[in-house]
Parts: sequence; C-alpha cells; structure tokens
Amino acid sequence: MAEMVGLEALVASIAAGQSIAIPVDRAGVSMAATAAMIDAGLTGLHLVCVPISGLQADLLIGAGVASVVETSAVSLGEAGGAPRFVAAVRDGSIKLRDATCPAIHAGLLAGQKGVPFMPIAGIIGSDLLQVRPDWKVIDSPVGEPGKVVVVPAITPDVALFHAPEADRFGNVRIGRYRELATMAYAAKRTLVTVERIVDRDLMATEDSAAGVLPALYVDAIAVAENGAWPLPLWDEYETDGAELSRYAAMARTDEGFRAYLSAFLSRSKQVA
Amino acid sequence: MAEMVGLEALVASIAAGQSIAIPVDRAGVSMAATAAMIDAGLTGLHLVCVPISGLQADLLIGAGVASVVETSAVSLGEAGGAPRFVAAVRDGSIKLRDATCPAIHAGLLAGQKGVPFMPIAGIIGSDLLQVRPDWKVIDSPVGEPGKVVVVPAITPDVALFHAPEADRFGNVRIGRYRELATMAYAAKRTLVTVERIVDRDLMATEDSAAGVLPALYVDAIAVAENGAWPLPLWDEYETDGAELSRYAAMARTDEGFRAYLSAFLSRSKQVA
Amino acid sequence: MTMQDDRARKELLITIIAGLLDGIRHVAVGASSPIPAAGAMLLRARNEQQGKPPISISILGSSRHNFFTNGGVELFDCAAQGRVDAFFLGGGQIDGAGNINLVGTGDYPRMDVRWPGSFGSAYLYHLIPRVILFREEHSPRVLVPKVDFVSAAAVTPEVKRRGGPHALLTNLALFDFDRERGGFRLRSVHPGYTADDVRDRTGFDYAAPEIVPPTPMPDRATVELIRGRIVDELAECYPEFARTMAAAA
Amino acid sequence: MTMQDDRARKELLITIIAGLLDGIRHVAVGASSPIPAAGAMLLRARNEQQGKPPISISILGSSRHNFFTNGGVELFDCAAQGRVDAFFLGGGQIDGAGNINLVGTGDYPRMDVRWPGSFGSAYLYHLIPRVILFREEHSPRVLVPKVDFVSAAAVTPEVKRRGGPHALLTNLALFDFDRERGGFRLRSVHPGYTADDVRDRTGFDYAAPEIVPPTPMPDRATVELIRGRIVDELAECYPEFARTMAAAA
Repeated sequence: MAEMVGLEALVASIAAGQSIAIPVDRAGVSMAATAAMIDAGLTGLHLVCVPISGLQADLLIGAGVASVVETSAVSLGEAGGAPRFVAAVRDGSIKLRDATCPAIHAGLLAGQKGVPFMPIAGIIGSDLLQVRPDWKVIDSPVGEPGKVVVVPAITPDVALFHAPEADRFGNVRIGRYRELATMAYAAKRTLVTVERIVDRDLMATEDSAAGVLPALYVDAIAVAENGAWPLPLWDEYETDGAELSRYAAMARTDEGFRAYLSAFLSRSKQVA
Repeated sequence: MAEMVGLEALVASIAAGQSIAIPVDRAGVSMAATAAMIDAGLTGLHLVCVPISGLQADLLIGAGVASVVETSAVSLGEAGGAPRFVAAVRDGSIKLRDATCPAIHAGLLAGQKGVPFMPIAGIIGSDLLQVRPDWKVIDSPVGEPGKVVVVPAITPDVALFHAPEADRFGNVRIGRYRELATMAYAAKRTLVTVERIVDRDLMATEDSAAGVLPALYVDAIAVAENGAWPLPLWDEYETDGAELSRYAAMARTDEGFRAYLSAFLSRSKQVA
Repeated sequence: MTMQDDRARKELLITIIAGLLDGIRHVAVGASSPIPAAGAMLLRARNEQQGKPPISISILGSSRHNFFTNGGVELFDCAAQGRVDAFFLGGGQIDGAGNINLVGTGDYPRMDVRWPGSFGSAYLYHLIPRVILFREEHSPRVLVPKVDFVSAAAVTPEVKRRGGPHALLTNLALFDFDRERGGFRLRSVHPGYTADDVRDRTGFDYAAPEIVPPTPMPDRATVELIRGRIVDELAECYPEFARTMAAAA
Repeated sequence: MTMQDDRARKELLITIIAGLLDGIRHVAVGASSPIPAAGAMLLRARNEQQGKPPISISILGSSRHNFFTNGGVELFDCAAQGRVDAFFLGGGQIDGAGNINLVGTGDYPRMDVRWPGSFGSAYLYHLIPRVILFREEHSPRVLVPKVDFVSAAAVTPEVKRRGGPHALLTNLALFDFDRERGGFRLRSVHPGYTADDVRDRTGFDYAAPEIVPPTPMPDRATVELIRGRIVDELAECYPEFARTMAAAA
C-alpha cells in the first residue's frame, strides 16, 4: 500500500539496471522524479516509453541514466527531434528496442493479465519484426487460418508518473489516462508524484472513483508541485513551449546539454 | 452515433438468432428491454453473460427467447438457483456454452482488440476444456516453454445494458463498471436503457468523462425509469429481494413461471 | 441446533479462517460469504491490535468494500499479478484430489442436478496461493471420491502455477492440502465430533495423524472481538447474517 | 512564397483532403496536423450544409476533441474494431510500393539520420481503410524507390487486412494508390506545376494517364468556408496555424 515519502526517497527505491515504464507527455510525466533520478546518479535503466516519450527520455539518455530504450518514438513534438536520443543512436551508446505504440500497450496488457504474450493486429510486413526478434509471427490457433503477431509481456520493475492528486489512502486520480493504470497493473512497483494530497476520499463516489488508480497498486507517493514542468499536466497546466524550444536548441551539442541539465537540476532542487 | 428511441424501437433492432451480451446483475441489467424482447417474440438468441447472469437470463430462457447460453454461471444469488435455466439444461432445450468468468472477459477483450484470440492464465485441468472445444491449449510462442489456454474472440451482435444516465450527445455514464465499455467495444451494436437523459455534457470534465462510455460506441438509447428492477442499479436503487424470492418460488413450475411472466410483462407495459 | 449452538459453530469457523489467513496481505471474499468475510475481518482486527501489517479485504460485488476501479475483470487481473493472497471456493462436490465441481452431477450437458456454473474457479484456483475450500455441509455427497465435472483442478503438473487449495474447512473438521501428494490430510476435528465421524461422512480417502487433535475453540478475547467489532463490521455488507449473530446473544 | 501564395497552397491541400475523405464517418487526426484537421473540418461543414450524415473528427492529444475515455490505447482498439475510417500518415521516406519509413536512413540501428520512430504506423496502416499519405515536401529524398526501413508496409498479401494507403498528397501532386498492383498512379498535378516536374522530383516509378489533369482549385464557396468557419474551428486546437491563415487575409 502507498507510502507517502519525499522525492529523494521515492527515487532511492529504483535500482540501477531496472526497467521503468514512463508515460507519453500529455498523460502526466514526472519531471520532478526525473531530475531526482539524474541527481541520484542512477545508471543502466531500461526505459519503457508508454508508448512514446520526449523530454523525459531525452534527458535520461543524455545524462547517462538510460541504457536501453524501448519506445515507439522519441520526439520533442513541436520543438522537433530529440537531440540526445538521436546522438545516442548514432554513437551506439543506447540499446534500441524500436516498437509501435499498440505493441507497447499490448505487452503491458499481457503483464496486467499474467499471460506470457499478447496477440496484436497489423504489424506484418514491418521491419520492426526484423529488429524485434522477441516479437513472433504465429498461425492463429483459433478461427480462420492466418498469421498473427504476438508480443511478449512487459512487466516493468517500476512504473513512474505524475498526477494532479492523491488522497490520504494513496488512491491517485488519473482521469481518462488509463494507460497509467495499465502501467501500474503490469509493473512490480509504482511510484507517483502528485501536485497535492487531498482530504476527500477519491473512491467516495462512482464518478470520482472511475478516474482513480486504487492505492492497492501504488507503492509510494511524493508531492512535487509543478512536477511535470515543462511538460503539461491535464486540468492543471499547459506545456511550457518556450522552455522546450530552449532545451531543443541547447541540447544540440553535448556542452549545451550539460549546461541545460545543470540548470535544470539546480532549479528542481530549489523547488523541492 | 446514438439515436434516442422508444423501448419498442430499441429491441426491434435485435434480430432472431443474434448474439447478445448482457452484464452481471450489479453492473446494470436492462430488465425493461428484457420485457420488451420477450414481448416482441424474439427467438433463437445466443446469450453471452458477462460473465454471469441471473433473473434476466432465466426469464429469457423460460420465455423461449434464448436458445444458446454462454455463461460462467446462472444463479438468482441469495434467492437460490435459476429455475428455468436448470429446467432447460435438464430437458436439453438450450445449448450450453459453459465458461469461467475471466474467459468471457478475455473473449470480449479479443473482440475489442480485433485479434482472433486471447491467451488466458489458469483453466488447465478443468473439464471446461472438454466441453469447450473452441478453447485451445497451445505452447507459448514466447518466453519459457509452457502450455497456455487461448479463447476465441467474442464479438456479440448486440450489447445491451441499463445505466443511470446518458447525455443528449449519447454519452452514457457507466462509472466503474468498465465491463460495459468492453461489451460495447466488442459488440457490433450497443443498445442502452437509462433512467434519464441529462442536460450536462458527461464528457465535460476529466472526472465525469472517466466514467463514461462515449457516444461513438452507442447505437440507440431508450429511457426506462426503474429499468433494472427488480435488479439493482448502482447509485440508484437496491435489489428488490422480495420480488426475486417471489420469482424463485413461482418459477419452480412451468405454470408458475407463465403466471409470473404474464404479470411482469403487463407491469412493464404500464410503466413504459 | 439452538441459536447459541449455531453462533458457537460460526464463531469457531470464523476463528479457524482467521488462522488460515494469517500472514496474508490481501484477501478477496465473495459477496455471499459472510463467514469467510468475518474470518478476514477478525484477522484484520487482530493484526491491528498486535501492530502487525494491515490486511486488505476485497468484498466482491460490494461498492463500499471495493478497492477496484476497472470493472469485473480487475479481481482476475489482480490475482494474475500475484496481488491476491487468499480466496475461498466452495463446491457442490469436492474430491480427494482437491478438484471442485460447481457445474452439476451426472453426464454433461443434460445433468441430473445442475448448479449455477464454474464462476471464476477454473482460473483463480491456478493463481491464488491460498485457496480455502469452505463448505459447511460435510457429507459423502459433497466430499466425493471423484467429482462428476472438474470445474477447477487442484494439481496440474503440466503447467506452472502459484495457486491451489490450502485447506478444506467444514462443519466437522479442518484438512490441510498437500500439493506434492495431491490429497488432503486431516488436521483437526471440531468439538463435538470424532475422527470416526469424519471418516464416516467423508466420501474420499485422506491422510490423518494417528491421534487427531480437536480443533481449538476460540479464546475469550477472540469471542469478544467477534461479538463486538466483527459483528458491527459485518452489518454493513451482510446485515441479515449480523442480525442472526447478534440475536443469539 | 508570399503569405497569400502560402495560404492558397494550404487551401488547395485542405480542399483536396476534404475530397479524399468524402463518405467517411470517423476520421482521426494527429495532434500536430492542422492541414488534415482542416480538411476534415471542411468536409464536416459541407456535409452539414448539404444535409449529409455527420462526421466525427478525433484530434489525438486534444482533450476537447477527444471522444475517448479509455486512455492512449483506445484509438488503436477503435481502429481494430473498424470504427475509424480514415487517418493520415507521413513519412521521412515513402516508396513506390507505398511503404513508409519513420525510423531513419542508413543501416539500423546506428543510422545516418534517425527520426523519432514508427509511432502507431505499423499497426494503423493495416486497420484503417483510407490512410492518406500526406507529406508537403515532394523530393527524391522523400519519395524514394525503396525505403531504408519499413515502419509500415502497404501491401501484405500473406495476411487479410482492411487498411492501407488510399492516396498520396504533396505540394506538387495527388496520387491514388492501387492496392492490387501495389503502386501509385498520378491523379492530378497542382496548379503551377507540370507532370514533368512531378516525374523529375519523384524518386519512385508510378503510373500516370497520358494527359495528367490539373488539380481543381477550390471554388469560391469553399474558400469562403475555409477562411471563415474552418479557421475559427482550427483556432481551438491549432492557434498558431489559424493565426497564419488569418494573417494572410
């Protein structure tokens, strides 16, 4: 059941080499925990981007925290390509596990269901099948004969995201962003940062409960105001586009990236 | 997109021989539409109970509407066994497709995902595998070698349930009863009865939207006040236990069932 | 049976169940299972008193005691994730190999006696480590050599599983299940019955110690806890059952 | 290009897209695709004016234009259910067989140029009946004989599929895709360009009629609709784009 901790303690429970599921920008990215992870000097993490990532993955790659990246895309969106991701691909410093969005969702669903694999429509003909030998093409065991792709279960060691609020029981409001629940179901441990802890019981009414990840799946919660910045948080704040552009420009070079990172980390510490 | 219709028009769109997914008692059973279906003289329906049923299935079986019953159980709960179900099993007047709860959820999930089958944990060793030759045991194509059960996709012609409210756009409030969404995703057409149509947009806020089945999946909606009676409707009313006991007692004989049914149908007409 | 005797019987079963659940973190209980629920509540109350880790109780079909937000499938997913430590199953028939039958007797499909159906048993029996078989009636028609229909199989060496039967509890006795051997072993006989009563009324063979101990009765503190806090907690979900328990006082 | 010329180019593309979408019920549009979104909005407005069936437009990543309540996977499930009729894909490379590459150029994994990744293309290309390939740049480096990495394959006879490329739209021309033959056929060339321009700037081979017609310009009513209602509607999701369109007036 959910423990209320500080940011440092939250990320201290992540070990080098673990796999960590992180959500798409709009679904609530814990940039606060990202800074704390970099600060803690974590290495060798296997990122599972659900199903894509942006600034968060780029920072973790650039800072040397991530060594394996499983994703359907890494992009800064309107701010352009992800410069540290692109550089790391070129110099071979990360191991790539290229995917397609629904395959990552399917792998997590297999984790949620406790089955070794999940069938998925489409994909056949894609070179992803060449670069992902863990994905198999089988003859459908039921119904009309036909080829079907199956992907192995994804069971991350850790799921990490940022949400507007949790209650004192550890229930977390996730709204319609149900991929956050899927991540938590599939993961061994779930760490959440939130804008605030609220007094009301989020499970109290059918309406509020429908948008809640129950405490049963949440291991630790840390409060981090503005914790998704410069990424957006639904119902709370928009993307800080100027900051993303600033990052995109600076991170083109390794030196620029170091400078950005250093400022980002000291800013995060001041806030925390 | 959802059309607002009367109860008769709602069930008129169901054709003899179609498969129809119906939810467990507590998730919102459309007893109003059940009466209308019996009244319309429908026959040959294939019930898919998600994942079990009670009074609704028993009435549809006793009235000769259902000829195939796919279910993990039929029971009146505290009121005891389902008398018409038991009688129909004994005299062989229905075709049984015995299942286990998560296998029905898994079949619908395959329908939702557009894949021919879904793997599922457990089940091995159960005689259900003998009586459900459409369920297969395969060697897992990924990971450690091992046997896994796979069940075929369930894609009902119709999904039918009762909910507290819909808005004017056809969005339906389902709260935490997400199996209702799964039924609708997997079904070709979805018919819903509701206590009332509300003026506010159910998709307007993140909290209310989280508990909504979007109009995209809803074909027709009819208002039916008290439409789950004598079964319960969450946030609205409890089970009418006395009525269920009365049914359980009367339906022990064919004559008693006929008498109950006749009164039930005329009561439904007066209400509608 | 007097109301007092019936209450004593229930208190004994509740106490045994609390003991069988000791050490778990999360137990799921069916909507119409007041005795298992009471056993779980008793353990929760005791753990609180003794400063032990809290336990969660999910009561299926209850909206108040429902930790779930993903519909009817969530219990099953949760079990597959290893997040449910204990569960209760009954059975129209239970055989000596631990298999249970919730479907009926005679030849499928047009059976002589048809019960509701297998519910989630075929699945949960594989996935939940401590499945407690709980059936109050202890008779040769329930406890049979071989079930007519295997709703859920107890032992399946052909597949890896974490779940299966842990114990069998009836009005007469408590059995442990030995997964290696695939059979039951009598642990204790409830007060008022003998090991011979159990042998006579059990349709299957089972192991037993040479001297079968009596099931220990609940101590005074336990009885007080049940009659106080547990009956109060039960009243929310099982009002009828709580009323009967209270009326016997 | 002047602001007015650029606006005319966009209006032409928007009009072509509305035509390509004619007859659909539900189109999904990416969050950063204002021209496709505008095309869909134009068709929606026209259908309304002409009393034709309404069309739904899902704008991914927008919470206002989001008909979904089941998280990021719902678009993909919805497509698998046959509930999404049209979608847009781009591509760093698009080849003459209709395959698209969103991963990069050179040898995988340490590619010369790395793009973000395949997103949902490998899946959606199989499932959505009318996938419109939309790439403004029309050059031999984009339109290649064979992509370096197949993110999504256009034609896969080894498996049943309902989805695939419907057309390819660039700043120069509009191509239809022939699924039988597995290749493009030039339909029309936009005003200001010739069939030879298209041939020169296309890296792959394609079929073409003997006389290639010009792409029809939007009529006055269409232009007015775009400059009025559509720009207003765009402003909600694509404020920057709407501002540019309005500024050209």
